[in-house]
Amino acid sequence: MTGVDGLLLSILVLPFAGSILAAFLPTAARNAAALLSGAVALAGLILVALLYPAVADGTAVRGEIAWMPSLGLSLVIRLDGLSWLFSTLVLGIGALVVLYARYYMSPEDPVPRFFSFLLAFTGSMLGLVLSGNLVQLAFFWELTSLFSFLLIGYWHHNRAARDSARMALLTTAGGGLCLFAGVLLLGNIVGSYDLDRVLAAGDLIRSSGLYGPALALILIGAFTKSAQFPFHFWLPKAMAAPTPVSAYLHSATMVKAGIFVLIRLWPVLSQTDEWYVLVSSAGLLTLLVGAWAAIFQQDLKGLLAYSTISHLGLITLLLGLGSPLAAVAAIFHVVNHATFKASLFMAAGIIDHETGTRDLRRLSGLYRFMPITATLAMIAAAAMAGVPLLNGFLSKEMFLSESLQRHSGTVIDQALPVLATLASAFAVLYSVRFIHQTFFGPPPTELARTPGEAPRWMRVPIEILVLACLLVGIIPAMTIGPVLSSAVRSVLGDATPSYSLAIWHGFTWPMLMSLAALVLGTIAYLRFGKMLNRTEGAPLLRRFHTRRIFDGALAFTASAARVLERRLGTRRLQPQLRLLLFVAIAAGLLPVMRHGYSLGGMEGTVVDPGFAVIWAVGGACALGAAWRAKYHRLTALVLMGGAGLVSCISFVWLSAPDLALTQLLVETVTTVLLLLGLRWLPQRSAALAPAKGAAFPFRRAVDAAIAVAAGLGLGLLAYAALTRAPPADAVSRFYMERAYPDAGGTNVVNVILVDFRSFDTLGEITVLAIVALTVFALLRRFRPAPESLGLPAQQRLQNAYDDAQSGREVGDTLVDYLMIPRVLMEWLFPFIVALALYLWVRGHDMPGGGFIAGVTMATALILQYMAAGTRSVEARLRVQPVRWIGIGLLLAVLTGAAALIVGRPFLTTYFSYLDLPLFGRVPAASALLFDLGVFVLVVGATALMLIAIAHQSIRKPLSRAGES
Amino acid sequence: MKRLLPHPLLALGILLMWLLLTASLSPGQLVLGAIVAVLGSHAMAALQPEDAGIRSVRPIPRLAAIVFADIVRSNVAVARIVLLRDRPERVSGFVRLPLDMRSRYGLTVLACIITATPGTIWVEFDRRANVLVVHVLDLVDPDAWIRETKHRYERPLMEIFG
Amino acid sequence: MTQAPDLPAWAAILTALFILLGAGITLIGALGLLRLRTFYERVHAPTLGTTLGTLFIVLSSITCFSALQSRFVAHELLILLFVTVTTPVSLMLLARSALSRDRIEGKDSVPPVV
Amino acid sequence: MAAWIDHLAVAPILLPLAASALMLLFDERRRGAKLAVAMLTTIALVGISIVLVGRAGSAAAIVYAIGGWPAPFGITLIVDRLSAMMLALASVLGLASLIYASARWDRGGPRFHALFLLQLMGLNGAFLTGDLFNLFVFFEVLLAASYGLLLHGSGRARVSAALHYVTINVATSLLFLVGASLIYGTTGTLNIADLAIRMPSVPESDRMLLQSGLAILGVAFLIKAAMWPVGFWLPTTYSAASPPVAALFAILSKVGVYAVLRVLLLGRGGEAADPASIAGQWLQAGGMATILFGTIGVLASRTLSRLAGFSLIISSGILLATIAGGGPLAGALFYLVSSTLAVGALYLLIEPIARNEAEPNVAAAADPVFEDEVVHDPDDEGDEVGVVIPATLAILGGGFLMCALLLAGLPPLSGFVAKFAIIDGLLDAQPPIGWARWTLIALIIVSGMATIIAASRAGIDLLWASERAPRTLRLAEAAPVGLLLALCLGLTVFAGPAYVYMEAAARALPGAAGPPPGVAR
Amino acid sequence: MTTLQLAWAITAAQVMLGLAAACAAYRLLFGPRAQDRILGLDTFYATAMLMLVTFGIQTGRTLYFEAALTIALVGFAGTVALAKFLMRGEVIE
Amino acid sequence: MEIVLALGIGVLTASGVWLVLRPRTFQVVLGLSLMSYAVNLFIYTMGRLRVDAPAIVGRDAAPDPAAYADPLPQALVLTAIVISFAMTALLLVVLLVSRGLTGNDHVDGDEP
Repeated sequence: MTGVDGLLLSILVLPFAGSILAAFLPTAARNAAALLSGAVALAGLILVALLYPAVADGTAVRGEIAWMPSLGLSLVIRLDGLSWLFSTLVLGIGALVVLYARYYMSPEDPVPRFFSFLLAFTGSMLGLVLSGNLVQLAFFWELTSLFSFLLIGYWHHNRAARDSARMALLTTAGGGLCLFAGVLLLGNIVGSYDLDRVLAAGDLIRSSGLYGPALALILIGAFTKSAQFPFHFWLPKAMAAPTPVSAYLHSATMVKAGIFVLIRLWPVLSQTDEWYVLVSSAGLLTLLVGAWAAIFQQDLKGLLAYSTISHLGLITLLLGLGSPLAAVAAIFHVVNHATFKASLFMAAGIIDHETGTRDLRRLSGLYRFMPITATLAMIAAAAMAGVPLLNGFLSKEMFLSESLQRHSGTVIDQALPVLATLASAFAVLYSVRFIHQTFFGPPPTELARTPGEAPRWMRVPIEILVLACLLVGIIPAMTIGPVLSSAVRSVLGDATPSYSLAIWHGFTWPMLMSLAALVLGTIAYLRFGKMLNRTEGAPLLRRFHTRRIFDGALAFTASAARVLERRLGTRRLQPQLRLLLFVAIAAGLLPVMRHGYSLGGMEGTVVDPGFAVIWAVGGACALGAAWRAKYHRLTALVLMGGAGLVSCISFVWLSAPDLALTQLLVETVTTVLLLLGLRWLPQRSAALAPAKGAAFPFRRAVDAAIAVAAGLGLGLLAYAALTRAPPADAVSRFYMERAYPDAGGTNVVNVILVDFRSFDTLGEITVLAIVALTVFALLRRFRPAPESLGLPAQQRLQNAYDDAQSGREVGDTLVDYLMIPRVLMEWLFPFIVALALYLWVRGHDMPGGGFIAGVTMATALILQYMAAGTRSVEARLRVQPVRWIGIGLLLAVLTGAAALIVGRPFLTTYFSYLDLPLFGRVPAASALLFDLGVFVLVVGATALMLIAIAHQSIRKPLSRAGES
Repeated sequence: MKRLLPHPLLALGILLMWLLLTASLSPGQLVLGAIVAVLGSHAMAALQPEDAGIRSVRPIPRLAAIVFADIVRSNVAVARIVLLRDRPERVSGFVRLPLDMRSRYGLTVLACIITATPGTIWVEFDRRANVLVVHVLDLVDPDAWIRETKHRYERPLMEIFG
Repeated sequence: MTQAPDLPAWAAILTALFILLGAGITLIGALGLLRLRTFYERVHAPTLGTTLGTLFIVLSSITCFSALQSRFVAHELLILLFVTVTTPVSLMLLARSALSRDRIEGKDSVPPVV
Repeated sequence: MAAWIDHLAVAPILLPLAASALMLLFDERRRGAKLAVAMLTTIALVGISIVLVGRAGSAAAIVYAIGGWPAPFGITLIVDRLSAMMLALASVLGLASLIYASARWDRGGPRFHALFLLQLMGLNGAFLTGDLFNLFVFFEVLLAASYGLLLHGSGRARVSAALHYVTINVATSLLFLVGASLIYGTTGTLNIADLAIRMPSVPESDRMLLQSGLAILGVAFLIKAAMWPVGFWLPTTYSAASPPVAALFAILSKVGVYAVLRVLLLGRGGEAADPASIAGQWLQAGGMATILFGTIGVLASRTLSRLAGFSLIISSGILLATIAGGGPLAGALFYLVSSTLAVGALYLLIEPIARNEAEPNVAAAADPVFEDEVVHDPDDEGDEVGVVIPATLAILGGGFLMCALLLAGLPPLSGFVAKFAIIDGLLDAQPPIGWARWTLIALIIVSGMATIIAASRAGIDLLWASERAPRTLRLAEAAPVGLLLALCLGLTVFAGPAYVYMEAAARALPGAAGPPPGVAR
Repeated sequence: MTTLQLAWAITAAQVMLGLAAACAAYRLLFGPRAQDRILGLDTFYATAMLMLVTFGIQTGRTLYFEAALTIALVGFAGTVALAKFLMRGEVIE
Repeated sequence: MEIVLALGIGVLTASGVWLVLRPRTFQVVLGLSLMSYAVNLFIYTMGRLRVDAPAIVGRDAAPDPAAYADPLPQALVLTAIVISFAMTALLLVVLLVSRGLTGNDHVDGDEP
């Protein structure tokens, strides 16, 4: 990094560093924050000044830091005449604003935050003007929007500030997104985002098919930022910001960002009809509308705001005209406007500060209270009005002379001189009104306090700025001349025209137009001045409330979005499932439609009559369950059990004994589980059903169609697959070949589960564990519906009977009911346990395995619960399912992890045959241990789920106070 | 011994089951079966069942034979009812059977016998009154049926369980 | 699907006989479910299948496997044993439940409470 | 014998599993110890994933054969750049959520820490596995854990949301099974890398079945990724979850996208003769519809949590449309990371921002009904975890602002870089750029604008305009947000190297040149 | 020769068992009351178990034995639960 | 056999889907269970049908894969059965809790 690079970088880094520093200052550290900010701004200014020699001749210096090189995106800091000029403005006026703000801000405000935002904004603005890369430009552009939002909304307890901050943000950031898109298009046309390369590719850009969209997008960005009509509405609203912010944002920085981009890209975008039409008409409209509206403002800052709009329109118009001389005028006016507008805002702030009001109608005769401020304001206002010997006059004269040129040969050329004069007259009118109503006339009567001069240091910034106005106005060539020249040359390069900066060019048309405007404006004020105080809003524009349109648009967006969200989305489950199934069916169908449905040529197996009978039963059960599930839950449950049994039988038929066993056991447990749940569900019967809506049959028809389509689809897919030969080299061949030699098991299915793909099993038992834990956690907070809190009807009747009968106690019916079954079920318990152990041990070789064994064991446990009741079982058995889950999981994991100790991959099984004395050859597979983990976990998880639900019945409701 | 092997008969049963399951008499399976049997009997002990209190085993074979014969006979009887044209005069109904036996295990076996025999089913039992309600498919003479049942099943069971 | 293990003739005949007997008895029991009139009558029907039906089929299986493996294979007896123990449990409970329901609904065909 | 670093491949799954199994052995009273174990495990996961990222970035992918069985037969774990990156993302998000939860949220119900670790395990497994069915299993693990975590704290909203969420996901899992089994039935393999090799040689007559399977599988993935019109569950579900859980869930919908990247693109690779596949066009259209729907939802959302949910939908849409349209994969990955972190941070912020009383009662549902319901936790009473920090509003505001910027794709954070990368990549095609791409670009920009509109409305209402009592914020709540946002900042500053990494990750995906790793035949 | 006859016998037995299952399913489907359905399911289970044994005979493998035994030993749990639900309105008290 | 099984899968699926689309929680649970039966069978069919060929290999010679039922789909089905069992349990509990909290058994927690 060279020295210049370092300098460039520090210009950019300084404000941000200062901002972060300021953010961490204590809330009361007013002076420290101001001092820090001022120092940063001044330091930046000095750095920029030091670099002037490098750019004086119109060339650029660059510093580059790689950022995302593969996307062609680097952080390029590029300083040339134009950016030097803008940087100086940003930093110079920034320093003055800091000084001013130190006195302006109230001690109650969290001032360090203000300065932090201000510095960050300064940095963003510098980043913008110093960008040597289009993406970087958009990047800092959005940052300025962001920080201006924070600055405008600084007094966020104030509703107006919040609203206007949001409006500014949405307008400018939205425009920023357009600009972003635009520069991306530009980059796409050029093939690089680098500014130098883009600037060198003007012809390529203008001839590209993407020129139109790119131009439009960039212009939207620039116009929103620079408050061009019709995007101007945010700017007057932004006056809710503290005055230093207005002074900064609306003179030298924020609004000039749009102008800056227009100037920056002027060489490559202008010189086309599109540019001319869009830019100059927007500028002209803004110029007139802004000036016209400014006349009718009653708020000091509002007047200045509209005047700003108008001046921005002027600059835009100049740029739109497309001639190099107009561009020079535009750049010149940027500087002039910044100086006089900043000072005017500051003066307005002082007036507000001292009188407590900004209402022109209530202000009067302040000259006698604050003569210095008044004088300064008058000079600045004169500059704004374009009075000779002031800088505003010079650039305005350039503008007027440009307006006389022919640019397009259309009617605009003829109208332009008149309109320019008219706009100038407006400017004179509002400037005169500003000064006269504020400082002259009788002393004010309705003020809360007696105004006086502002503190000495608060006036200094204004004094400096006004001095600049005067100096530039009187000796332009010696002051602004060289700077302007380097800026102009950096933009226009070889096309730089010759121009002269002088006060006096003789009695020319522009001079006459200026004079005419001055006279016209003054007369108009004298004639209509009083009337202006009585108006509310500008005539002609009054009905055109962009602000209201904006708010309305936002509100409409929100409500339209809500309507659309309801239309396009839903929060109900049924439509979601309908869509889900529909999409799935469609997805499955599309490839079939494309390739055609075909059956394979494999010869099928002969239909077994028994199998067909069984499936007739199974299908009937499934359909019956679907039919009855609404009002006859128990029936549906029983029918589903039938369907499950059928699928279990088919697994047996189709040579999958493991599946049959598993399905069977799971079936049983599921039945018990669902039955446990039934107790807590509300009674339903067809008699109580609510009336159905008109859409009801239609929805049922749709559902039926989806159901049939899904069934048909899956059935056809299955059939298509079944008629095809299986893939020749399926991986399962390996499993069958290696199961016994390598893994020591003859039941390939089980070997896959505990060895080849034991990782799946580990995941599967984890799911089981998680679900069990979730069920357990959920049921701890379970609160039944009030009507199901009591005993079921059967129990109440039976208890009542027991109670009424002499010689019986409550509960006798139950005891009698279960007496015999309980004995039998108790004695079955050890046998089922033995069976479970058997199923586990033999799993590796024959159907069985940890899961099957675990469910069997859990069933044994559940039988005990059913026979003896929860309390009785738990008094006798140590039931700790959560711990079992933990142990099982740990066992499985540790068995798998043991392989790691010897450097084998996780879950590598150890297998060999041991020759034990008594036993003979005994297989010793670590997979068995893994399966034990599965076994223990499954027992725990299954038991936990069932028991957790069962426990709900024996919980004791809290006796509530006040209830008998 | 009691603590090591709480239910020796049960353990034997489990061992037998294990051997049947594995279809092997190898020493390895014997040991494994023994382990399982001990585990199983401990599981049973944890449930703390009432003591069976078998008093005599002599009547068992005779009872078994009677039961088997009855099952075969009633199978045929029920099959006839199902298959052939049902007699219109056939009545089925509930019979109230007062019992003398009190042993839970005796009652359990009785329940199994009655229910396993086609044509009769154990429906309801009142512990305090010691009365049993049985549903009989082909009820000709309730009193005779009661007498026969008490004689054929209850007496030997009372001999066994007391 | 017509296949069967290769058995000596005596075993094959026995096996076939037993299996047909067992299945037939079971079918008769199941037919009882259709033909009998009330629930309390119907509840008797399945016991045919769980007693003699099971017995014969188990016998058939024992014959078959004993012949196949040339030794006495009897593990099927376990099935018989457990079926004999478990079927009464479910039937008993079911009958009692039905009785209770009928009583609640006041059917006069069921006996009043003791 | 494999090098130790290869064994590290299984650690992201093994470690949380073992830790949570251990936790189950201790009862609820040992909450402090459990938190410590969970925290240590999560920190270790972060460490491991960073090591794996380093390893993946410097050498060929690790192909870890579980159980020592060779690739197409056994299950393999694959640590390449992409999976390592996703691991790191998940663990970092997990760490942030866990720290946040330790402020008090972990006390909303039993077994929080175990479920939390199992959730991480499920995520890690889904990212690592190189096997289609194993992917299903890990999907189920992560879903099961997500049900548990979603229901953590109970209450009507959560239960109602969970009912929908569970139902939809169970149905989705069935679709997954149908799809995966069809693929097995036609190709005879489940190994994803092996699939890539076998798919092109599937005979023409079986193509119908194979593609049907892929399509159904795709629907399952897309439901998880919350594509319109099958993603309506997402905002409701996520906004019902407790904040740390919702933050962790931010990565859940990305699993669907990840699966699309890993598996569905195989279909494209297999369809060599048919490059502009119809499926790709559908996917692209669906992705764009999703962006649109998300945009509408963001604008319509009345609460921050729904806004965050719809932002997730937008991000899913952008990712899907970009991937399907042959857009820049590296940009999409960058965006994936950035948006996940941002939404995670946002979910963590929502509760402190919208908090009404000083200390919400995490267990608040209603009075206990049952006697055993009142579980007295000894360290539950008046126990302050962490320090209540000052300047709450500024921190909340700053955090919120950063989240909003990230989501809207505004500078200076990584959201901007991500969107730039995507749009730049979309523009970087052979001209003429099709209308689909233009639409996508427009949608991306419009969705950003909608996010600004909605976020500014919500943020201003909640942070600037509210007249609430001074808020409290604990260090344990602020720190994780800071962590996530700092990562985004880091991602911006070091966007160059990060992007280079992601470009390499994208190049290694199927469909790109060269055979995929993980199959040795 | 006997093998073929045996095969036919087994198939016939299976069909008979299938018909038995169908009878059970009739009760399962058409009730009329819940107890009838449960009875039907119980019978169905028993029939299924017997059918498994016939498979064992048919294939000459003992693989199906465990499944049959399991039905015999724990298959009744479902019926017990259903019956108890009818009687008491809940399964585990 | 193939056609019977395919029909069976179709009927199970159709019944399941119909139930899943119903408004009552219990119906949905039953529906998902039926669908999972169908899907389990479907997965199994992907190994094609084998009658009398269980996947138990002999200990002696290297087996001929064509003589056995494809074990892999069976293993997958086993995993799927377990998982769908777990999910059924969970869904059941969620619906119970939902019923308790909302007072009804509609899937949306309120009557439309």
